[in-house]
Amino acid sequence: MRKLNYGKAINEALGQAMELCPDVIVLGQLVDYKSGIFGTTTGLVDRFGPKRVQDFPVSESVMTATALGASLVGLRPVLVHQRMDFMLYSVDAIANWLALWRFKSNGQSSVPVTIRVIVGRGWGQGPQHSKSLHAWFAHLPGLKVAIPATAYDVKGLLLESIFGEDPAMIIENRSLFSMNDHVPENAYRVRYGQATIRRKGKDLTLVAIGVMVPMALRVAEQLAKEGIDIEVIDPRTLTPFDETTICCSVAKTKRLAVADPGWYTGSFAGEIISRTCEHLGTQMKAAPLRVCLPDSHTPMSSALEARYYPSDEDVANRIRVMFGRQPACSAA
Amino acid sequence: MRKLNYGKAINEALGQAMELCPDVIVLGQLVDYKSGIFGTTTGLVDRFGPKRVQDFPVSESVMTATALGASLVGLRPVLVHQRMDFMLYSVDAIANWLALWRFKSNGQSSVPVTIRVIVGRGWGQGPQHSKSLHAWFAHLPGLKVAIPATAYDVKGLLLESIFGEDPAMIIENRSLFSMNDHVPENAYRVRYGQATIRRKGKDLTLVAIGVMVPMALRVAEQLAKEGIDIEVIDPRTLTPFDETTICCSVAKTKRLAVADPGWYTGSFAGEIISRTCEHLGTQMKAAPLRVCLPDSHTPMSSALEARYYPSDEDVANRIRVMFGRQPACSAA
Amino acid sequence: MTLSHEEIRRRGDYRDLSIDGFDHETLKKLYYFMLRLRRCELALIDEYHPADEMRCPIHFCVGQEAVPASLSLLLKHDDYLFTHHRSHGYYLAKGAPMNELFAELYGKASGANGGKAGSQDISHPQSRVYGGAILAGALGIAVGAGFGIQLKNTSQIAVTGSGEAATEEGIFWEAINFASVKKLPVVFVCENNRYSTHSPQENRQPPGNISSRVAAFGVRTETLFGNDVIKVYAALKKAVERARAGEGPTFVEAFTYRWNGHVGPENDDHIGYRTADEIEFWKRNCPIALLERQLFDQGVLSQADKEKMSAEIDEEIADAFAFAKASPFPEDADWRRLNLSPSTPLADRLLKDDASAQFDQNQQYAIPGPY
Amino acid sequence: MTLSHEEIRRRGDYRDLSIDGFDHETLKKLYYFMLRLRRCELALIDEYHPADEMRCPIHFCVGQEAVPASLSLLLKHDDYLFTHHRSHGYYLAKGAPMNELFAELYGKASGANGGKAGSQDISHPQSRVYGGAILAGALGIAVGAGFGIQLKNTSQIAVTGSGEAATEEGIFWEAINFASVKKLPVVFVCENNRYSTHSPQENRQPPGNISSRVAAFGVRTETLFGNDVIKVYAALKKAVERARAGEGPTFVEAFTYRWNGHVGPENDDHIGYRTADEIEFWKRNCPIALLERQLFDQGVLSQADKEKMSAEIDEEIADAFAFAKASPFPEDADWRRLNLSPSTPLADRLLKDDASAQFDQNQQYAIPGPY
Ligand SMILES: Cc1ncc(C[n+]2csc(CCOP(=O)(O)OP(=O)(O)O)c2C)c(N)n1
Ligand SMILES: Cc1ncc(C[n+]2csc(CCOP(=O)(O)OP(=O)(O)O)c2C)c(N)n1
Ligand SMILES: [Mg+2]
Ligand SMILES: [Mg+2]
Repeated sequence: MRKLNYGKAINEALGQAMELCPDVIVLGQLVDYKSGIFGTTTGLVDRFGPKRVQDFPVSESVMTATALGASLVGLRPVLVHQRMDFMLYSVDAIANWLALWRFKSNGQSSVPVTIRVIVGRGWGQGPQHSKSLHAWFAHLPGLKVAIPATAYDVKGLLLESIFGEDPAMIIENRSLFSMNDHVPENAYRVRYGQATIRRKGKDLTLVAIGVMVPMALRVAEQLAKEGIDIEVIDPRTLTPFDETTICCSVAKTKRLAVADPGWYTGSFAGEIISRTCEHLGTQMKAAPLRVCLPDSHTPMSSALEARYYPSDEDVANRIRVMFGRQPACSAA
Repeated sequence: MRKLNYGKAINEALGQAMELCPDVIVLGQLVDYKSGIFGTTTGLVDRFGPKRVQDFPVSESVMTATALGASLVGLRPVLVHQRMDFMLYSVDAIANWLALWRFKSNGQSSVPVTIRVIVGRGWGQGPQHSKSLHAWFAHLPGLKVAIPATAYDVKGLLLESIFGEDPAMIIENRSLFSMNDHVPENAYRVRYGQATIRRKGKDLTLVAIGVMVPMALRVAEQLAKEGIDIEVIDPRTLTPFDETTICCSVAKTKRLAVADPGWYTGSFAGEIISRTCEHLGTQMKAAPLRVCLPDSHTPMSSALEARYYPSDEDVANRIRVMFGRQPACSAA
Repeated sequence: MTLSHEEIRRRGDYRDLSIDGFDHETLKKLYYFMLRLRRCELALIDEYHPADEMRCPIHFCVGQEAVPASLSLLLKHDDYLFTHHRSHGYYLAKGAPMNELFAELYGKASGANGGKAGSQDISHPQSRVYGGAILAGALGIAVGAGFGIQLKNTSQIAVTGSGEAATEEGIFWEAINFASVKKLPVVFVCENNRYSTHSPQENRQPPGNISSRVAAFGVRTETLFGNDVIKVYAALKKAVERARAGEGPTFVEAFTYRWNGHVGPENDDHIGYRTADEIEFWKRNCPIALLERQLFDQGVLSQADKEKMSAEIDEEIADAFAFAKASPFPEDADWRRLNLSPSTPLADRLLKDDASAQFDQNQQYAIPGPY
Repeated sequence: MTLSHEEIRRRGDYRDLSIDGFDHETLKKLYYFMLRLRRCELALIDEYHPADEMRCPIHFCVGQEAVPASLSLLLKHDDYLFTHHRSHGYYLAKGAPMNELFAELYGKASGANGGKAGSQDISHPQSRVYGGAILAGALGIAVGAGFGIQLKNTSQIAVTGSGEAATEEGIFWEAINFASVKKLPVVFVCENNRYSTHSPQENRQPPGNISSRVAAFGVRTETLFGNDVIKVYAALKKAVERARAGEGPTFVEAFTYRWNGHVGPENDDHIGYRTADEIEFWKRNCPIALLERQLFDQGVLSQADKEKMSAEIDEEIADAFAFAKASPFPEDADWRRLNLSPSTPLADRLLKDDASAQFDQNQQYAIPGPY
């Protein structure tokens, strides 16, 4: 099977969606420039013309409103935000309008707008270029939220969002863009609300969100050598959320850890732990575990970034402790 | 001791703060009009003049930025939003600036801005006048979040916020405004990060947030008659959060329920359950329980509002089931 | 020239309304719509409190009938109309049914939105009229509809109605900027009634007309006395025609006045934010009275015609009340279905299911370049 | 008159810079500041990649020295200055130390913000200069500082520097509206360099000057060729004096140009968003060259003076690099203390502790009235 990286898979999904349906349009700052938003929009304007691929003024708030209005007229807009931090100017449009449009119309009007939003990470992005507020958006009724970890998933979920009937947000972590995966050439779908078990295991269920998925898999591989057999689950979408797959796994392993690239307090990891405990609270063999970012804005300095973002070793050590083992020295 | 209602307690706190310190100012739409934001700002402009109590254009975004800038010059602004929904226009100013100012300045600059925000409820407020996104703001590093349930607490927490060094958000539910409580006349403080045990009990720890506190106390009284002895804890502030008081209680009762006036998925109730289970996960005698709003925007119709907001009976029944009892028929 | 509420009062009672050359059919329709809207609002006001059955905030628009009346004649079924919280005039202007409006206010299943939205968030998607209570929010969406229309290259237009306070929100200027850059088929109507709840415009905005600020963005504007329905109709007609012809957006600032309190049926005059004189002036110079005088004077309409119209309208109103009261409350509380679509027909048609591929985790994370 | 980048080029190489009547000290200081800023940026550009030790995005301001130079002479220590992402000129204009700037870029503990902020979010609170990378955000805060100054009734002012794209954000217009209504002591400087990353202004904004749109809000404006530092200085001087005198806000639109790519040391000309001719024109007509020619011609400064200045500046730069490189990385990762204050001195002084009262739950919730 053919391999593509995450960025190119997005590019392919956008191109295919635009081919499949003339109502699909792409809006965002610089989407029609050569640089192409980390390669994800490259070539689209040449193939589909400047009407369907449009640069937008630096007006995030009305950009979201524009997409909503255009969707009423029958279009299926895809918005692109280069950083989630920039999108915060449009929270009103998202929370007071887009997410509640269907509800407020009593189901008579739907607004299939897809918001692609990139989370910055690394090279000193600093506090205004690196927020990952997936927990916020997963809290909002009426908005689908995907946080794909692989090139395969991002293509399938992007297509599913564009051709679905609800507003959807695709949260893409910058660190994933260069990662390759098998990506079918056809226009396939990855459904919302279907977690995937990325590794089978019997001792611990490790749920990993977004950019934590590759890390979780590496940690599982490492700890397998130490006799801890980890089942790694990638929920793929946060709304709707597949709680069944996770509960079934925990019912078997009796242990749960969640790795989440968001701030600890109020993280979606907490949501997952709470749900699981609401169902299986008395059956757990160990207290559940959360690995998140500290409750702090992102420091710019690479020295602090290294402490701020959990490493493979950090995750492995937390799990070792859960199993009563000695934590390994963090390789400096 | 003297009694005051919640709205009047806020009014008294504002008046005292302005007397104690000339840097305290109040900004917000209509704060200087007779109607006085549900009575909370009544009379302030007469006592302190139109410079210190100012109406603001309908520009929520720059209003927050204005408060931040004014705080740099040494003022201690109090902002008032009549509904949390309106405040969403200023999420950028809150999340990208106010909450990260101290961090980004490496602790050299602080911005003591207090944001009073009212959550609408009842009389068909509908989806754009009733959001309670306390879980969102509790997720943000660098912002203190209080959700006082009583007149006593709202006065003390408001004073503590105004004279503290961090930006703080006070979330006030409209349904509480008429409720009386003992309120000392002096300028007292209620500290952040200190939960209060509102009722002692041994069978279940029921944590109730904000407007759910009176309900939790009524339910506890009711269920005491049925032999279930409930400890009711009011966290009072979500950031910082007093996890110790809750964990100590649950270590004793071995059972946890949380009543939260926010949407289920991603609620702060989930955060509380997760934290508690991370500490005490293997010691619980029953699976923990969350009582929240459904994952839905607020319906206008009173018929649907009645189903949307959990009632005393709903909470009581969920707890009865937890203890293996029969749920009582909901009084229609 | 800067028009303002003060300037309008300074000039004294309005005598410039002229129906010369206007065809009688249009005049009668304008009049009928205004009368209908007025009587509808007054009836709702009367009914509001006695039984407290309409349990939602309502921002009545008595006194502000001219803009909706004009739009009711100018907009086609395919056009889009977006309204702010003061919604009833716009709702009716787009031809949405009165009985569904009333049922919505009563929170009934047969309401325009099944009781989910109420007066301030109402919409009637079949009639392409959409509202919401967050100031200026619907206005941004109107620009989006205009953008969509432009891309689809149809002859539809999008119109948005709001108050003067909406122009204090940043998104208003983002919307104006974008509509201007793209020359979108959008008409912005601003009903400048001087107040935002109880706060007068001069406390919130610099002197001068809003339209002059909008004009600086390259958008065509009109500024006028908004209780002269003939002038309002003419200005909006030109604006609608321009938009339909692909000549870009127009902003119309119409000075008008609300009779009632900001919200609810009571007046809020005890707050002391406006004078009795001011209120009296605007009541005397209300859009219905001004037009009616001409129609009667010039024999276009008689008192008997008016009574016939009123009777017909009152019957419609009575029916709407009866419909609303007789309708059941919504039983429905399938929260999930109300918030997320249960089906994905287009995805089902265009996309294929596929077995998940196997991801290889042994790769480096991207090391972002310097930016 | 509408000024624009095209119009400026159409007029050909700039010959109007005149130093007549300007005192030599001021001229030398302006020149020195521009030279210092230029050499500082060029040195950072040279150093950026070889060792990749400055691991943060940097938006260089080579070519845009005139505005910061003017501000460096006009602002007092007590004044407030707010900058956007292209921050170095503003940072130095407020007298903040170069070595702490460099150490910040290197992510060191001795940096202006201890390595927390980097170039795009930098601030130096002791010098009252504050930045941030979210477009137009810092500008709203500047208005707040002006509001605070007005309430405190001091003679300070607040100045904010941004690019032309910041005016596309709604908060910009909210800020302008509010500053105008309250006549705040704020100076807005817009360095119009034509581009937002790679997107030219004409794709994003209607024709005409931004200043004409701002003027429609009742704010005084100036529009000028921003590479003529004498004109920039004069316009800003007037604006600063007005603000200090309580005469309200001014908006200055200064046309200028950045030499480098949008971000980072490389150029981004392979994107093809601007022509070689355009770049060449603006390099030829850069603020330093234009002033230098006059200073040399009129004997205010000699080549030898320049060399002496350059040597002095280069020493400062070398020291700043040495300081940055020798400084340790922050060890500090006390996340809680970094995000929330560990103490509340004012509350400790003004408030008393109190034992919690007993709340009685047997009360009805408020039944909100109709609204
Ligand atoms: C974002 C937001 N802020 C505040 C409000 C509260 N509010 C409701 S109506 C209103 C006044 C609006 O005035 P205007 O736009 O002039 O319309 P009018 O009520 O005069 O018709 C305000 C401030 C709101 N609905 N939305
Ligand atoms: C809210 C927001 N949206 C988008 C961006 C991305 N961005 C960074 S710089 C920039 C261009 C800004 O152009 P301008 O304001 O003219 O300043 P210049 O870079 O030209 O100096 C953009 C769009 C941002 N930082 N913030
Ligand atoms: Mg108004
Ligand atoms: Mg620019």
